[in-house]
Amino acid sequence: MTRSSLITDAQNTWCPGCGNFMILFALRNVLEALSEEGRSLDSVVLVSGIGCHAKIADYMNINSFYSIHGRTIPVATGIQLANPDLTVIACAGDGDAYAEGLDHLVFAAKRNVDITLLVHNNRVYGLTTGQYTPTSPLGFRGRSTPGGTIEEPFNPLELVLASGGTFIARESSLQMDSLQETIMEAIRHRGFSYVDILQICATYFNMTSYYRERMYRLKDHDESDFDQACDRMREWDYNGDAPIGLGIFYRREKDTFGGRLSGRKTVAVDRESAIRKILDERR
Amino acid sequence: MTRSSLITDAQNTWCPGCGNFMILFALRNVLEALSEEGRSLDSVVLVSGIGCHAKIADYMNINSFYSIHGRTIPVATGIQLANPDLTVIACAGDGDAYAEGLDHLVFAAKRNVDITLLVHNNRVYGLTTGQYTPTSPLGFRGRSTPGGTIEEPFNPLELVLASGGTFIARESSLQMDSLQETIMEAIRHRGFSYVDILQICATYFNMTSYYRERMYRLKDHDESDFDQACDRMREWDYNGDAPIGLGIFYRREKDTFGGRLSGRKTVAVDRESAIRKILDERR
Amino acid sequence: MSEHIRAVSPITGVQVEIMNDVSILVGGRAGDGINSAGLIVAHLLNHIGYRVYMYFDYPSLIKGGHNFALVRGSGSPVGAHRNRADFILALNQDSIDLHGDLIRDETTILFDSGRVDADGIPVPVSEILKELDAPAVMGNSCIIGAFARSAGIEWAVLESVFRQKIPKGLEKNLQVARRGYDAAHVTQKIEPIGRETFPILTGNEAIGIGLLHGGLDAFVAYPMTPTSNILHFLAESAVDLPLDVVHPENEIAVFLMALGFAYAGKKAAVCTSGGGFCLMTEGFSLAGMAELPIVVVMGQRTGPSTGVPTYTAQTDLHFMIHAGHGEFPRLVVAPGDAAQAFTWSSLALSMAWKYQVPAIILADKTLCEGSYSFEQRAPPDIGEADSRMDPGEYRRYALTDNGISPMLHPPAPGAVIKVNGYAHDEAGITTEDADTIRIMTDKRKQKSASLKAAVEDLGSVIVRGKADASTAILCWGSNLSVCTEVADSLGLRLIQPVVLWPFPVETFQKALSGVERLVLVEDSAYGQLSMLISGYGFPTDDLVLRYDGRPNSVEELVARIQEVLA
Amino acid sequence: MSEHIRAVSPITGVQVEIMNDVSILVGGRAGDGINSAGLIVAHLLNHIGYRVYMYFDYPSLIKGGHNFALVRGSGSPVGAHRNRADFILALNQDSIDLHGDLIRDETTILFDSGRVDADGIPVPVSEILKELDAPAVMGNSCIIGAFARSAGIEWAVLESVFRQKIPKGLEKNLQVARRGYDAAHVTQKIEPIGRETFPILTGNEAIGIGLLHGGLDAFVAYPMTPTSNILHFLAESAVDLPLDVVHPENEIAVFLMALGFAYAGKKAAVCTSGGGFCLMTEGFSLAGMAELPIVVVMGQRTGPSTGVPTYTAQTDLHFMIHAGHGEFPRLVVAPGDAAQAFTWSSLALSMAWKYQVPAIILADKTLCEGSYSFEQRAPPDIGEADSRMDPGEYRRYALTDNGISPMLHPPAPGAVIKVNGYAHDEAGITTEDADTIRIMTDKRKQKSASLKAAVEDLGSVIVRGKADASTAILCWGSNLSVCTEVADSLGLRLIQPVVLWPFPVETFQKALSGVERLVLVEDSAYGQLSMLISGYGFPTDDLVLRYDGRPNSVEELVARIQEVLA
Ligand SMILES: Cc1ncc(C[n+]2csc(CCOP(=O)(O)OP(=O)(O)O)c2C)c(N)n1
Ligand SMILES: Cc1ncc(C[n+]2csc(CCOP(=O)(O)OP(=O)(O)O)c2C)c(N)n1
Ligand code: SF4
Ligand code: SF4
Ligand SMILES: [Mg+2]
Ligand SMILES: [Mg+2]
Repeated sequence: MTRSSLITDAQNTWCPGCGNFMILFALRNVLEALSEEGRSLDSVVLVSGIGCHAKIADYMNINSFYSIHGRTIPVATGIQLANPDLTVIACAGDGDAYAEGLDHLVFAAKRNVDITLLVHNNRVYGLTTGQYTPTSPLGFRGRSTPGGTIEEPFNPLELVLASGGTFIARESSLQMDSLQETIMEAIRHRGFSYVDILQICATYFNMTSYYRERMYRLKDHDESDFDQACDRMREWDYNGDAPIGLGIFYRREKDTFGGRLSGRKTVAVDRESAIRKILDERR
Repeated sequence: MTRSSLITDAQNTWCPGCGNFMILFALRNVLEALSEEGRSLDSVVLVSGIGCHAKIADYMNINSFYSIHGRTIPVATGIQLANPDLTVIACAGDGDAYAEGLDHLVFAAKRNVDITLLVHNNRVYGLTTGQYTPTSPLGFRGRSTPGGTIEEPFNPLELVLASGGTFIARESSLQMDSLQETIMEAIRHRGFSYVDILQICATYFNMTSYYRERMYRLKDHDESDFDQACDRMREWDYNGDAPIGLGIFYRREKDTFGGRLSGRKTVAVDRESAIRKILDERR
Repeated sequence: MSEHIRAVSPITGVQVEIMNDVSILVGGRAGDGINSAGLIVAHLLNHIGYRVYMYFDYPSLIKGGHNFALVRGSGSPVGAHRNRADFILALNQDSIDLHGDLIRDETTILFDSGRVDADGIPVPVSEILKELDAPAVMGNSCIIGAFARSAGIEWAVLESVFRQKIPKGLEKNLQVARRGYDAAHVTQKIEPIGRETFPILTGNEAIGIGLLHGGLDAFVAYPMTPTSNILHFLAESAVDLPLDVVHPENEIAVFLMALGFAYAGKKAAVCTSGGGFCLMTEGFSLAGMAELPIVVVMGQRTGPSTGVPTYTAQTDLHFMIHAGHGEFPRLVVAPGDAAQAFTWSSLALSMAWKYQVPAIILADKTLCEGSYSFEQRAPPDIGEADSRMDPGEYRRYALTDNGISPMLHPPAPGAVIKVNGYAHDEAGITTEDADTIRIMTDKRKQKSASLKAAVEDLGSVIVRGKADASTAILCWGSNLSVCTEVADSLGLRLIQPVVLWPFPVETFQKALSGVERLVLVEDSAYGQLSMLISGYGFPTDDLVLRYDGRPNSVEELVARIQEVLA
Repeated sequence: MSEHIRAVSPITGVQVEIMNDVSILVGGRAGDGINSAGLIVAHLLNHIGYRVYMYFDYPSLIKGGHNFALVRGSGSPVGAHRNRADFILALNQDSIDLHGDLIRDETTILFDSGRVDADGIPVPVSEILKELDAPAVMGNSCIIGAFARSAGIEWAVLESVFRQKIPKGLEKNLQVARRGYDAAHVTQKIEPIGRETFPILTGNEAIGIGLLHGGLDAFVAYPMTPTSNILHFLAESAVDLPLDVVHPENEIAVFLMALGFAYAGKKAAVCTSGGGFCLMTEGFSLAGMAELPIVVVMGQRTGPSTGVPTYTAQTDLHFMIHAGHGEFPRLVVAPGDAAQAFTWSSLALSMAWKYQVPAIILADKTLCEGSYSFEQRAPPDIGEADSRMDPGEYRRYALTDNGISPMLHPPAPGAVIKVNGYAHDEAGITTEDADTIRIMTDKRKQKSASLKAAVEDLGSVIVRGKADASTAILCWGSNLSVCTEVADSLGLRLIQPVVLWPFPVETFQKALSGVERLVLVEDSAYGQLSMLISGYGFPTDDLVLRYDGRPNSVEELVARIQEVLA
């Protein structure tokens, strides 16, 4: 497959009006911009889980690892550790990253693994036809909860912050330009970059007007201020009625896991003599 | 097996000086007190994972479910949902609850499941001979990290708070009386009660003097104040040098998952006629 | 209908006809409601006395693409689709273009003339909707109306089916349907043949109802095709029932929560597919060691890995038999149609509890999402295990002759109930003592033997077709129906083991008596059942395997069997 | 030593003696350093020309309890312990009381007279330590010194072993040992028989070194007995090597990270035991579908569930062969001793990469934590798969004759490399098309066939013992050594398939030629290998099973084999 275009000719099967299109286009535009800057797209790898969102792996004409539900992050971590020169972008769903594979999210943040995580947070399991997720509001009537859920959502931004995240942003599939800018910033950030994207699910949870009425961009916000970040994150709890801030909530520089790991390496000796040494020590 | 004593005659195989003894005794004392108050110990169930801590299931002469590594919480959840009249106490290790099965911790807090979770946090994998855990300090030299870890610990209290926890406490195996009191409070709390117990591992991570020098009890602390709770929790990050507060950091009342679930139940119809109705609807 | 299966059996030389056989294709895009439309068509047939079966084919996407339902009606029980359509209800062009092989000269094609180009009876669906100010989703009511007319089904039948099945917007739907009815004319009359109706159930629903019948108290699941609909169905049904339905964070939590329910005395089941089952295997082994009863509904789909999520397979048999580390007794049953699904789901739950073992209901997409006319058969009563024991002396793993220990649940006054995933003594306390380890392993082995004996007693191998034929078709799971039909038409014997583990060796041996040639039909690339029975010394002569995710039609299978037997 | 194995073969009537055979028990509490003490004893023998083997027995606890090491020295290669002790080094009373069956008249018992009450040579360990102001942990140096003296091992040998093995506190340790040495007297001299030393490796270390030899770039693991020590060993070794060692949050992360490494072109392996492997099965199936090379070291222990963590078993064979949903090629090798562990670990990694399949090194606690004199044999060079392809035209799953597609890793200029766990086309794009699904399944099946052919070529079935005997012992994994010894002594044939999947049917058939009676020796309750080979039509005549977590000693196995053959 050659990269005449950044979009493959695989048939796109997202519903009309699905927010995933916006994320796909935003990512394409960012990659085009990076490519124009001179970064080779041969070094970009896209990792996805399973869900509607994950089909992006089929649609983007770049290296990709279409993995399994919930495991986007450890795959992306392995790739990044294997070759720090790669730019690793992980696209996960909210079912993926917040339910099935939540632990990996916490640990990616804890370790500050140098990957970019885009969560296509439509607050529903799309591909399995509309069940609640950890960010669905209380009372959400999905197919597994016909009487409405009985649990409040958690706030994933707060969780990532508590886990040690160094780049925490929220965007929306309704605001293409800012989405693009933030994805670009996320990719540029060295360390774990996390963007929760409020994505419209046209079929099972169309929050377009709800979001439009409440979304605002963070202003006069000091991204480096932990307490401000906390306050802003807590403003909307993914449940009640409150203004929904978009933008980068928190950003700081920190050693990456990969950096520390490779920093450990002494000058590599050759394999056979290392083995001989090990054996001799055991004589 | 009869309950002439709350301790079984299984041979105890913890190392001399292990903090687990203190937790065992504290729990025994609490249960004795509850029993004296008239609560039947037939309704108490102890659930444990796998690790040194988990041997408590063998040592306590009460109902127990000795489960598998990392899965203490979902087992305890199932038992509690099955029978809300049971008092379910889960004993987990830090490897158990913070690594292998971290996701369940977040969800127990999110759902406010009415169980009590005691984490025997020795900040090391004891039973597998001393590897680092998510709460080991940066640079910890364990058997899987002979050159020292390259990741900072996370702060489990902050994580549980961000997940929606309604009872969050920290205690130490060095302070028997307070440990007992807090466990008693935790059991009394309706909802998810979480106690992180700084437990001494005499063999692989003996922090006795470190803790003794830094521990203090929370005073003039408003348990119902979220922001105060945050501040106090952040004081010590399980890594750097700071005073280590002990006591109940946060407590609030909230509906439990089990309560909401059973609240849903209409008057139960008999099984066969319900089946007949379902079948007739499909003719 | 005019054309029947006319196959000459290579064995008996007999020509077999299936009477009153009608096949209908309903096709459109995902989102057009093809599944419901197909079901309405099935109910029309149901209400004029036919047994029905519906195969529903859809890709893994939410809107667009091409969905189709193949509805079959027959005078006798059916559970397979045919390679022909007497009627085609086309809501999209693909319903014509992709199904050329189903079209015969006499096929009546009813199509939405605004979207589809075809020869047949045009129905101006969008115009009608527009005129009646009806939403797009009512398009299928329109084409169903046209179908009813062209099949000579009385309006009253349609109206009564609509009243029962489409309570929402009923009047408008009826108006739309009537316009479709009026737009068509009778082409091939489907003769009413009776008045008795049967419930039409998917395999998933039959499993769910079977579990309820068996006494299900709790259902815990994380959604995964092809069993998600059991979760949805039970969540809907829970309101009226003493049933807890929980959808936790992932399959690991699912399984361990369910074990928690079991420990506390509640009969629990879970559902999943291959990938989700993988995550349950560690808990499965725990259930084996701790002797906790639990039922897993495991719906196979095309693998490996995510594979082809909405298509079928029978490739997980060995995985089910051996999943989980260490050796422990388990039960694996593979029902073949809705009736078996009901019976064996109920039985699986009862047996799991009687023998205190994990049980697997091994289904596949074809069974799970196929719809069947359902005839309820009461499962045999297998009784319960003895649970008497002096509480003060209670030992959860007390040694007994049959290996089954009395099981109590907390609170049991005076008893201390300890379950344990470590090797343990009778009281449930961890042990590393060589003798105790051996004795307790023998105890579990004894339980295996007790379970095996029960399975042999239960008639766990079905024989159909020509009972004395020396050539037999061997199959399991959803291949039951198509193989039965093919065996009948070719004069062959049909053998289906419903219990696959512990394998009912003696019953199977009896079923094989006189068989000289055994042909396995399976949706796999390696012939899993053949590998299994060869371990017991039963050779398979021919493998008729299919592994493109699609189930065989009757005609396809006839041709393939004839080919191997030629 | 005076007494040898004197068994009269029931087949050949020949009485066999094993010369230069010595057995030593070292026992104490957990925390006393019994493992290291045993290893030092082994090295003493190593330095006077003996091949050694050490079995280490310990419960799952950190301090206290009873640990013991059985060290065996012999003139020829050994890998099994005996049911006798020529010397006992007792640091606790249990070392005498629990091992009565090992004690003979001529057994020399050296004991810590402060802690142990026994007949033999008392060594006042605590007094000596106190006098020398040495820490308690040096107690075993003291008793080792006494042992060296009583076995007539020269002080110089001890000193040189200590210099190499105990660099920390060397002088003090030597002082302590000398006092022990002086406290004893020669009882039974172990004659030096050579000067060549061999590295003494645990099975775990041999596996680790084999992987390194095979080109390991990354090792990812979560600790679990009995393979944790591979993680520890490689973490220690990584400093000097181009090797990344990562210990993540759990086994799911382990496996998926390792697949990430593989995609990026780094040869990765993981290690675990049953419970951890369960959590990897979903990723295992992904590796099968996505055709990612990966090696899993799977150390069996007594199951099911947590079972008996520090004891042995061979109960996961079928689980390994069938783990993961769907059908896909895989490699399962079960080395029997350190030499095989090295060779086959290296080969497993090379084969995983050549055939782009997941591979399992199926070990068990006996192998993993046993120590062996290691003789390195270079694994055969199996070559690499062709990876040439025009980047612009690159398709990750391009169809080829042998089913193996050229594998590139990012960044590969101009190539777009797509791996996918869904069914996919050649380019790696998801498909639901029936033909493509079938063709790609056939491609993977073809890869299976290629792998099978390679396995048959590699001499994957070992034959030892009396090559033309008509009675054969069949075994796999760590039972190799004890069975070899027993076969030699009883004049039987020994057959060990090293590759268990794809099962080398032809090679195995050849190995069986002339065998009339086949006796399986296995650490399981059901006879897993017997179940496997019966599927290929090979019957097993007798099962000699053991399932109490303990490996058989030579004498125990001789007795049991004689019993079944009687
Ligand atoms: C282990 C496992 N469990 C369940 C599934 C079924 N499944 C596929 S996608 C999905 C949920 C998708 O939700 P989300 O991640 O939010 O993605 P979306 O479809 O909303 O983009 C599930 C449960 C699976 N593929 N694997
Ligand atoms: C799935 C699985 N992985 C690994 C293990 C091995 N294992 C047993 S206990 C343990 C760690 C225990 O650490 P922790 O939970 O902190 O308990 P502690 O021993 O420190 O009390 C591990 C990794 C296991 N039993 N199961
Ligand atoms: S179901 Fe929702 S998320 Fe999935 S494609 Fe349709 S609109 Fe998009
Ligand atoms: S290793 Fe540590 S935690 Fe385990 S028993 Fe010993 S002191 Fe306690
Ligand atoms: Mg989603
Ligand atoms: Mg710990």
